[in-house]
Amino acid sequence: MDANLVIGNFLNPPILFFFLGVLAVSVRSDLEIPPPIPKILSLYLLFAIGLKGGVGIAASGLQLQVAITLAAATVMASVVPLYAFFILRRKLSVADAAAIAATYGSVSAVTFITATAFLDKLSIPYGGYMVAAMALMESPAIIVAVVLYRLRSSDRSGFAFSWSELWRDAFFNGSVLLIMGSLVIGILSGEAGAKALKPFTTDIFTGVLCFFLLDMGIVAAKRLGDLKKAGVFLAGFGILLPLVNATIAIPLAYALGLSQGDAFMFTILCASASYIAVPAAMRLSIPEANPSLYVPMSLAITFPFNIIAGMPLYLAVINRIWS
Amino acid sequence: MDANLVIGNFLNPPILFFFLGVLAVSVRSDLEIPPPIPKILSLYLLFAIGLKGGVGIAASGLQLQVAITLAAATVMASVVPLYAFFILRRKLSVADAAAIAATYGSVSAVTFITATAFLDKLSIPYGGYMVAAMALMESPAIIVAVVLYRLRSSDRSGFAFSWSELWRDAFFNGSVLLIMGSLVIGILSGEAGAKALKPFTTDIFTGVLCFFLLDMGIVAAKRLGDLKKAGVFLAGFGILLPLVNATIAIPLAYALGLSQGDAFMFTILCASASYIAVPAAMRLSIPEANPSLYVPMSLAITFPFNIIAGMPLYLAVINRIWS
Amino acid sequence: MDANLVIGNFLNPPILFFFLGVLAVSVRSDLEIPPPIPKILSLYLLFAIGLKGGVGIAASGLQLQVAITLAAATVMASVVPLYAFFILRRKLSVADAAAIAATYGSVSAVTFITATAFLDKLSIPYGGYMVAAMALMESPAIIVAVVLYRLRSSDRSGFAFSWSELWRDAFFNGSVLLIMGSLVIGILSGEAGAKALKPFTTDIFTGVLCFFLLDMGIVAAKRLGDLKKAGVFLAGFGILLPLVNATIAIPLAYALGLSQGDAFMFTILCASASYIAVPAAMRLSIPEANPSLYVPMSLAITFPFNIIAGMPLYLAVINRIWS
Amino acid sequence: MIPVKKIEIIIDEFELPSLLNLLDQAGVSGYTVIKDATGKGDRGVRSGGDLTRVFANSYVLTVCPEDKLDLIVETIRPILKQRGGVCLVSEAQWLIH
Amino acid sequence: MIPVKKIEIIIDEFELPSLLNLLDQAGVSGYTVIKDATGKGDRGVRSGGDLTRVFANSYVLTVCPEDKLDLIVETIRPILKQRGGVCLVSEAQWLIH
Amino acid sequence: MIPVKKIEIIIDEFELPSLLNLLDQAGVSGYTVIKDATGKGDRGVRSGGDLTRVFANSYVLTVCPEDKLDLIVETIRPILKQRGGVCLVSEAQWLIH
Ligand SMILES: Nc1ncnc2c1ncn2[C@@H]1O[C@H](COP(=O)(O)O)[C@@H](O)[C@H]1O
Ligand SMILES: Nc1ncnc2c1ncn2[C@@H]1O[C@H](COP(=O)(O)O)[C@@H](O)[C@H]1O
Ligand SMILES: Nc1ncnc2c1ncn2[C@@H]1O[C@H](COP(=O)(O)O)[C@@H](O)[C@H]1O
Ligand code: NA
Ligand code: NA
Ligand code: NA
Repeated sequence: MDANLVIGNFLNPPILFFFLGVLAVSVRSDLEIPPPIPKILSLYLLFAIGLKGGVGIAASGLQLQVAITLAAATVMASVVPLYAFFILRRKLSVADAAAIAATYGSVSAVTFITATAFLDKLSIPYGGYMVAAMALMESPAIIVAVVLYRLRSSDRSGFAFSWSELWRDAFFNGSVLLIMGSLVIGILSGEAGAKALKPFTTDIFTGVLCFFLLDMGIVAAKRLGDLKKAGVFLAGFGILLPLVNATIAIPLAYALGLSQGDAFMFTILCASASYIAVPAAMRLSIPEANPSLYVPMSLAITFPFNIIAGMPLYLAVINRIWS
Repeated sequence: MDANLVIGNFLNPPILFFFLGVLAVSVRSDLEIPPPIPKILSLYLLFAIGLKGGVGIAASGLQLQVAITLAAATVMASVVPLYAFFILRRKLSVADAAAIAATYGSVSAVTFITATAFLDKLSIPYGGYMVAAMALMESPAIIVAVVLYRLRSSDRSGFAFSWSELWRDAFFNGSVLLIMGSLVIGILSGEAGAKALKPFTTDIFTGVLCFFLLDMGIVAAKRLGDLKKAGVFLAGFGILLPLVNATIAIPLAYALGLSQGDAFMFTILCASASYIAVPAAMRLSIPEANPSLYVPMSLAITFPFNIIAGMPLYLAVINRIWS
Repeated sequence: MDANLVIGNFLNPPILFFFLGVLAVSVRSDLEIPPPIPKILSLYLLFAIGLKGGVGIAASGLQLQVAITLAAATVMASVVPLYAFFILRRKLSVADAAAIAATYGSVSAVTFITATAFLDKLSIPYGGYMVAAMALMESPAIIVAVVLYRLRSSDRSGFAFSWSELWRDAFFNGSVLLIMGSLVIGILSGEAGAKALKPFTTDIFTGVLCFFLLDMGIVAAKRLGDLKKAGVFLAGFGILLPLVNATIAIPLAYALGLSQGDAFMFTILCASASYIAVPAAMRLSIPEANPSLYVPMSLAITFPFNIIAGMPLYLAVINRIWS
Repeated sequence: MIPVKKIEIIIDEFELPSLLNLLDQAGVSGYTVIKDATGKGDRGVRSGGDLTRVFANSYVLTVCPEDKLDLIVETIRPILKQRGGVCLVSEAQWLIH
Repeated sequence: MIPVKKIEIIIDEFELPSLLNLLDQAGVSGYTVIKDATGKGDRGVRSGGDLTRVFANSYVLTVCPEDKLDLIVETIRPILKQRGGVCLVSEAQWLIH
Repeated sequence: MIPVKKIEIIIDEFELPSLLNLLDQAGVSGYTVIKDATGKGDRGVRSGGDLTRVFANSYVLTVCPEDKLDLIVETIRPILKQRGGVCLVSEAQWLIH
């Protein structure tokens, strides 16, 4: 693993602001980003990354390669929750296992975005269509996990369950709709639109990301306390499963003939875990599952692991294999 | 009507984000811009457009032409509510007719701003003093409508009515004060101020507008439901009155010798309806009027009509007449 | 005192927006920046100024001069509350005197930031390390004032007082941590980081500052009413103490061999009074003190005085002495 | 602890300044306000206010001694009558400290 | 003033639409909602929601005539049972205006 | 439904962490908090907090069985005495689900 990558990543302002947030909590500072600002920052990031992706697709066109990659992304997002579920079932109830499986099968847009900043700093290009891959990977894990839960769980107390609600929630939740919508708008509005929007979506992007990761550091550090209850098994899972997923994703990306940048983004998608869209979906579809497990796992373990250690690690492996 | 104008307008990112907001509501997505963000976005837009207008005036100076245009704008803002009131009285109570008349006599800053983005995209210039015209057109309709209401209505139950409150509210409400203030500051601070502020007021402007119109799409789509109660008469009024106003405004602008850009902005001002300043004023001065009529009419009918169909239509007519 | 400086300062957009805020309150407009936006704007300003300071330090390196200046800043922040306390004790209770002394010994980041905009407009450079001076000056006055209070006050009703809480609050409160953190991140991330962040931290800075000062004008004007109770003594104190502090700071800066820009920033730090960090600390450590005294004094008297009259005055004196 | 009357009022955010004025006139010793309430009532759904504050509610709580209740209630009744809103009165004990 | 029952419900923000639906079905004349509540209960600390709204509470107040109380309570009991939350009932007087 | 005591506290937002600590110590089963309240009382108008949170109130609701009331009230009395604020106690019925 290349030491320069690790250090370069460490000295990247967004990562440093994440640590500042963690520090703030550990010295019990009253530093905080008041709601609903973190929400709007995350909407901004989705909006900007969607538009950039769309502009990228408009510039490069859609080739067969792209279709194959998107298919592979969808498959990974459906397969990961399957094996995650059966690993988790060794220690957890059906509901909790299914909810955590959904969390890890789906993706984290902020991890993806932080990864784009990492690549940008290293001047490694990646295809705009990877944003489409991200959007496609948000939903399948939710469906798979709920199916597993409904097949395996006996306790279905009272409330009517609605598949149509679930589908709507999986495919039209705010994050998916905003990314997909911005992507399509990026494609439709082309060169002229891109130019008019660049100062907002590109120039100030890194600054907003720093601010947002400051908040993520605060939130992650606060949630870490919850994990004491969760125990070593879940904490270990939160690090090992991303590594397993990456170990599958990297050879797959190689086999599909992806460029290094695209392979890296594909890997980070498979290795990341959701903490915005999936918790909301789980709360509605698997209310028995305990959000104090799946939220801190993805937020306080997997997210920091991926942006601090995972990104340089995955890229070092990819660099070695591709060269 | 020039098909290129229509399509070009359709493919403009701000308009596309408006549709994304409508789509979000129609698929019952949970996408939303949490309060008070829409408020602050609207303050930003007023701030930016005011400064730009001021800088424009500082650059061009104030000529007689300008004074005449501002006078014409004030007259239109006072006359529109008169004929609107008598049309509306055929079906509605005095209170509701007066409140809706005020709504349509006054202007919508966001429609104006969206129109500036439309012109910018077509590289058609317009004068900074049109911002002053907008600010001048906000208040007269409020006064006219309240006078009509107080003359025609018998029911004045209890609460004391204060003319001084009304004047203050009409001329010093937040929108008017912020636009006028920014305009004056733009004039005073001149070249140097303009340069220092340009990245904030101009470069990121389109991006913020997209975000804001996303919210407008969501809000408009939600309010559309309220209109079912209002019926066909009011829905039709919300489209026909802007057309009538434009039919008066365009020849008037021609007679005044305005440039095409200025004529277009003048027309859009006359055709637009308020949904921020006027509802607040009506709630205080004509409490009997039902806000579930005048808010959705301007927000869910007239605003979308103007930015989608009205803008290309008015410009096509102006192009034909002026050439 | 140079008339050009005064007029130039007056016509600076941030100052003009401060007046617009005051105007809004005096005409009883409903113009307001809804919470928590002012909070986030202030976080942005601290973030941006911290990063800029860090980048400045990284570019210039740390010399002995810098260490001496920082030491002098810390000493001033500890000495000012001492003499302020004994002046205030002539009219006020121990608790109120101590709290106001802390307020004036500490610094106002927004005054500092407005002063940087003032220098930028005049193209006078200042050292990035002055940001570090600001951060160092936030806390000592809190400690000194609480020590004075605990030595002099007999009434210690009930609640346990915790020195460790106080230290934490003094040194790790949100403002101090964010400035210091951003400063360090600015140093660590160097040239590359600076370039990536420039559009966010520098380009849009003046615009955000205008918006923020608009809110400050509104808040200051609202708080002015509270001061009627406080009386002439406190109002006079709010103007005279900054002048006294500046009278000490300017010769000291000259003796230390500071450049004109640095001397000006040093003076404005000594002359300014806190209204974010100190009130919070006082509320916890000296609950008997009345926040309706110390908050409006710094916010509605000293802050406007400094940015309107103080800045051109201090600079005129410095210009005369240095030349 | 002393017995008091607890008055809860839900009113349009726009009417809040007038209401608080009336309460002051009626001589209440204090009140607490929570803005940003939403709700549903005779005038339909009030979904809260953002761009136009026209559909936002506020919640006001004021506590008074029993003998002041009538005066307060009669002072605020007209504004509720004309502008809509709800007023509830209940019993409580006030902790003297 | 007429005697009424005051029902206060604290529930996950996510369940709010379902709860309001149930209240409508039970025929309440109105309700008031305050979002953005936080709290602590059997399911631990609920620190409020921002990025993930999963830990946010809402406060709902609805007033009804005495004879409707049972219907309303029985309508909302199942959702509280399955999804958690708290329901309090108390006496109040409704000001007729 | 079982009879309970409803305790409502309005306190400076700054004192909220201390107050919740005290409630925990007194063994309450839970509580609900609404931040961002404003108000007026003996210490004048508290207009809410933004830049400086010094003038912001919080509203806290906690429900307890009758026999715990005294302990809770005595636990929180000193903080109200020193830092200001209001505490109200009333009767309610808790819906068991
Ligand atoms: N039965 C009720 N219970 C609780 N709150 C109510 C009730 N009826 C009305 N409200 C509240 O009072 C506001 C105004 O009511 P109204 O004037 O009847 O439209 C509504 O938006 C609700 O917030
Ligand atoms: N004893 C109590 N007093 C006041 N609020 C409570 C109490 N118990 C629970 N709550 C509220 O109800 C929410 C859900 O409670 P639970 O379902 O028990 O976790 C909590 O987060 C609190 O906001
Ligand atoms: N009579 C009252 N009714 C309702 N709330 C009150 C009352 N008195 C005080 N409060 C609330 O308690 C807060 C603190 O009161 P105090 O400590 O008396 O200044 C006030 O800001 C109000 O929000
Ligand atoms: Na994943
Ligand atoms: Na109009
Ligand atoms: Na100072």
